[in-house]
Amino acid sequence: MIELHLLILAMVVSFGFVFSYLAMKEHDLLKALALSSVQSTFFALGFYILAAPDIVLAYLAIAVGAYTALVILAISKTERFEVGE
Amino acid sequence: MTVKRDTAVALSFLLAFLVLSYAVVEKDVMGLSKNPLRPLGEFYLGHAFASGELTSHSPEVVTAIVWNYRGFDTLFETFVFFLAIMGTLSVLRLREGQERMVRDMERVEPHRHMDLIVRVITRLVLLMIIGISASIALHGHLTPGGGFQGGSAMAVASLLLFAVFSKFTLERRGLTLRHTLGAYAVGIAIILLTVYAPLALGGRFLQINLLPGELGLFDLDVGEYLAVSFGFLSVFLILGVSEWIFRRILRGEVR
Amino acid sequence: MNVQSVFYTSLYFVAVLYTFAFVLYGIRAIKGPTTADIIMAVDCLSFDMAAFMVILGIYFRSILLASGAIILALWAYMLDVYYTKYVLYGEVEV
Amino acid sequence: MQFGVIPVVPLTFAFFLPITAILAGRRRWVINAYVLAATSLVMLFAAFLAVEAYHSGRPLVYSFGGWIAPVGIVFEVDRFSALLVLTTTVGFFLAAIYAVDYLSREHGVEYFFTGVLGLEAGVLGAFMTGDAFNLFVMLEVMGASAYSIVGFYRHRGQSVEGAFKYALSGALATSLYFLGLGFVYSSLGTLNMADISAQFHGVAFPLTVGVFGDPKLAVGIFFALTVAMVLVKSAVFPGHYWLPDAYEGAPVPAAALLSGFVEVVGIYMLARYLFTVFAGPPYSRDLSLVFFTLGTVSSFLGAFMMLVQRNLKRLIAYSTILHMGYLFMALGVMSKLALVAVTYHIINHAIAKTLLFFAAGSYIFATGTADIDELAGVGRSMPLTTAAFAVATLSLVGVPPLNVFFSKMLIFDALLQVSPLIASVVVITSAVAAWAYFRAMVTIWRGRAGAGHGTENEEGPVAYRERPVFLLVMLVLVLAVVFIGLLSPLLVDRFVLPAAGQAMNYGGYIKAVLELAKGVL
Amino acid sequence: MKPFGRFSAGTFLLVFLTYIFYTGSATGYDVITGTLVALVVSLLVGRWVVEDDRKVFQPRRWLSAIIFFLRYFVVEETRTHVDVAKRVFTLRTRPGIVRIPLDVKSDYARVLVANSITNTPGTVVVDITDDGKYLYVHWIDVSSLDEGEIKRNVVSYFEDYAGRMFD
Amino acid sequence: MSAGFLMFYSVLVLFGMMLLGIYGVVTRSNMVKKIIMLNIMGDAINMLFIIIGYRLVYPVFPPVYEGHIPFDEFLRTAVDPVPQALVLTAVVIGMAMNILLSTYAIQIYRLYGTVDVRDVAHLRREGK
Repeated sequence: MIELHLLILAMVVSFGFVFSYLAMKEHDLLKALALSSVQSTFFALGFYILAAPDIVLAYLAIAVGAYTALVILAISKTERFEVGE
Repeated sequence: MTVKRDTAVALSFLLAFLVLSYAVVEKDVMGLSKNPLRPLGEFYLGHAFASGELTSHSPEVVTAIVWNYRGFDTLFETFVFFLAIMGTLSVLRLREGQERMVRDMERVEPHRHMDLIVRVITRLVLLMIIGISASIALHGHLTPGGGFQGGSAMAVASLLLFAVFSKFTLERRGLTLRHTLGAYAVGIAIILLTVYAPLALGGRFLQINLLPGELGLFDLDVGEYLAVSFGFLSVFLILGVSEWIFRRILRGEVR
Repeated sequence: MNVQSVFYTSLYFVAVLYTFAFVLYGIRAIKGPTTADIIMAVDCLSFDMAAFMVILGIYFRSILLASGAIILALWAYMLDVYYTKYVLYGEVEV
Repeated sequence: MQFGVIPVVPLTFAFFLPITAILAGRRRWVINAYVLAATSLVMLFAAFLAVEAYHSGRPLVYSFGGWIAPVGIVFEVDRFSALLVLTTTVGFFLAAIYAVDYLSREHGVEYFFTGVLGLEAGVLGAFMTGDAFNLFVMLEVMGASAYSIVGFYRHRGQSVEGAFKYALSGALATSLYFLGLGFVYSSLGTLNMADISAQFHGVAFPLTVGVFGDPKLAVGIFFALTVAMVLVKSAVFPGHYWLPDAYEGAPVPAAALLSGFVEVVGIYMLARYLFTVFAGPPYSRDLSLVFFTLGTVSSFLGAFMMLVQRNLKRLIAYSTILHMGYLFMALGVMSKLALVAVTYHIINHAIAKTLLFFAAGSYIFATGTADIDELAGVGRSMPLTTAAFAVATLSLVGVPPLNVFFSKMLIFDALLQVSPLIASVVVITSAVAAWAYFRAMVTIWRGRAGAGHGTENEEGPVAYRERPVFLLVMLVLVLAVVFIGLLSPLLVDRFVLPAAGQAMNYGGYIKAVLELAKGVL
Repeated sequence: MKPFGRFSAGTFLLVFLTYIFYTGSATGYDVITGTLVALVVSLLVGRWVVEDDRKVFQPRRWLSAIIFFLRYFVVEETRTHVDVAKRVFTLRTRPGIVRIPLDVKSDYARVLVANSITNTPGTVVVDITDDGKYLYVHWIDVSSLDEGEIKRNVVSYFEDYAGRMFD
Repeated sequence: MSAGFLMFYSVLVLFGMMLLGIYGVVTRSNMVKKIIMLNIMGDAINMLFIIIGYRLVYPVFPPVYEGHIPFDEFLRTAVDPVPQALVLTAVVIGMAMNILLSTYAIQIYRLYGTVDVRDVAHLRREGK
């Protein structure tokens, strides 16, 4: 039965990896931030699966809420597109 | 040239990955294959709320560890947060005259409210967030949650307020950086009083078990809640100053 | 074969459906030609994640963890507001 | 004595500084008095602590909240820690006096002093703590305050950019240390240093019994990650890139504190882990090799980069890299002599480097520039400052009666145990550094101001005033440099050798906690 | 400033209920802390959310709310879902944007109408004018351009009940 | 699919993600992007920590005692609370660093007009 938990965990980390890779490759910072907040949402599910409700509460408020808002603020005050190599 | 450098970096990272995976999978360096409960964790689980000498009066073991058993870490973690906020304020600080300039320039700025639907819904949502965040913070020692979680939830409420109405809604009502810093200091004063109080009672620093019942944990949660929510609020108050205003001020100052 | 076991078996299928939905949202989030598409996908994904959390909470019979779902829904709302305001006005506060 | 409160005192003062500043309004003296009171109070406590640590034969243990290790967090102070704590508090007190005067023209100093007090709390905590995770928190405290004081001149691009670079590297590095702690906790099941040592050496400790997985490999990975962290935090070769930029942007008192006390925390950590916790860690030969290589490279880099600098602050910054390289090399020897050398050099380097920074700061304060060419000729109108500058440079180069000479000699001796080739690095790089200092010194003292430069106007050379506060602080430090130099054999025998001896004795380190733990658990 | 002038019983009730609901228990501790929190919040922002307290405590309004939501979720949602599903298979769509004037006065009523329209499939509110008098609705089947007809088809009974609940 | 296999798979993916984060911080030149990648790295490390505290038993409970199960069963099935407490501290610290770093990025843009580290280094060398 514990396999179900671990299966969801494996799914979560796989999605997280894919989305963080895409976030790294993306040159539009707003899109990169959106992709990384998808990763954050998946990780929140991961913490939830791993039986850590305290972390879920803190992590959601930070990673989905305050951090995203902060970086959007930073993007809006700086530039939106990353200059390529 | 840059491609070559990137390749070298990538290769060294691959090497690091291989070493780590060899250690974890082949040598089982973390003991993950069975993943037993470490004895320290067992101690905390067994004693956090059981009656007796080593109790912490809290069925929420994580909060018990965070504020009682390893409270010193958390005190300094609060301090890190404080220092980061002060660093931010230090970078964005304004002189007395400049504050007045900012206020004058902001008077001509448009207020970008979002439309009616969002405004109305946000009012209700804000009240719910405040209720929920207070619940998270004040129940930190009974159910999952705690001061920091509640405080950051409250910070999200203030962020929402800033985005949907403008930040002037607060400033028009007389809330300035002075007030938020004052409230922050009140929160911190609660925390520090609680952690220093055992010294007066003849105990060790941070020995909040000497205080009656759950009072210590409750106090610390409330203090942290106030501190974190007003800390975030101070930062966002000053980060919200418009870009052109700040540039004009800086241009006057760069020598 | 009582009602309860039928209920729990059906939850399995629900979980599979949700995973499928996540994949679809993910594809939209990756491909989305405009920023609005991506924001929409992230928004839907977050709210679905909240629902998924509640379902898992029923499955694991733990009301404790469901509180995260409420919070996630609220924060996803805030996320939308921020993205939208940036896309609309180019500035967030003021 | 409740000595665990020592790092909490600056913390408490720092917490209420912003609100005090708001209440004080324009009365600048309130902030100044507040800061000086805080630092002198801490200095007083640290003196008591040092006396107590030297009188007691074993490490002192303070358990927070009455929770003994491994349940709670303990402070474990032996003579090694106490010595560094005392030096740090004195240094911070002097720097606070200097900074009060140095920043008297700036606004927003309350934020700067919040950072300074935070830095003090972090450094003291890192020196005193006996808990590996608490060390991580202390590193972050130190980091956060250091970044904020580096970026104090918010209208100068170089300052903010240096702070950003520093903050990013620091955050990355401490994350690596956090990961390393994961390996330690998962395989040894504890976070307390004494307990880790007990598990590693097979001493029975109450509560935490047994290891999981492969502890030897786990400790190896932990060391790899910790060394990676220290490379960045202490600015040793591959991780040194942020340091010159950060120091160039920072206000001079902040740069002095960073150079003298913050950089060495990484070295202290490694010394603690190498010599006390894992006395003779696994893979120690490989570790030594790493230390020698990186230390050598970074000393050469620091010395040669000093030659080409045109900015006084950057020159001193590279000198810091040079000295961190020495300390790193000495760590690789892993003998008692090496630990003595490291301890003594940390103290001496801190004193001499602080003096050097303060002297340079006086020039910068007077002229408003840090460019050596533009400073040409300033030295003549500020003779006392120039004398202090000369003493500091001579000491750092290693001229016999002054203090750094003796610690360099100890490092040389320690390295000689391994190979004369490695020992010669110290001599060569010192000579190169001497040349760099000499050139800067000559330009500042005898140099002719070029056309359009700040030190000369139509009527001839500008006469700069020397500020009495600066002179007072520098006088104290000059006296320290000279007297520590003269009394070196005595000081090493009386204070440093016992400290090193106690730090090498892991049995005593474990026993101090173990006895208390047995009583409670 | 008179803080007690800002107190609002409606806000108090809302915050208190949220608090108790989220906590999941109603012991003495919860009630005391919940009351305190709700008191502080309603003293700070009371009038901002609830303008007229008397409206909150009128059973007539609550009754109409219950009837509205029952009818909405049972009848209306089913009807429109079936309708849109049919359209999906037969591809009989005439999409377009129409403007609808609103008769209700209070903000909450307007938002309720707008959200109800969006939540039923086939119609999406695209914009609302700043004074809240007109809605712009994207409608999947623009069958007529007569204002009364549109209003009957899209807004149906929402406005009626919204008026009864909030005005 | 055994439990151990899935566990190792997750841990390895997280290691990969951590290294990806470091790679991003090192190679991307935009400061805001660096901050985003730093967060990804921190998330991966936090998740690794939580996995250390996880138990391979069923059913598994969070470390909160609600009184609906006997105490010894709770001890048998609850996860390790220590890593969670540590991660909580690390999450807070990570947020503090985010605030600081984004403020610096904004200020750098105000002063230099760019947040690209190469351009900033270039402008700095010109002595601005």
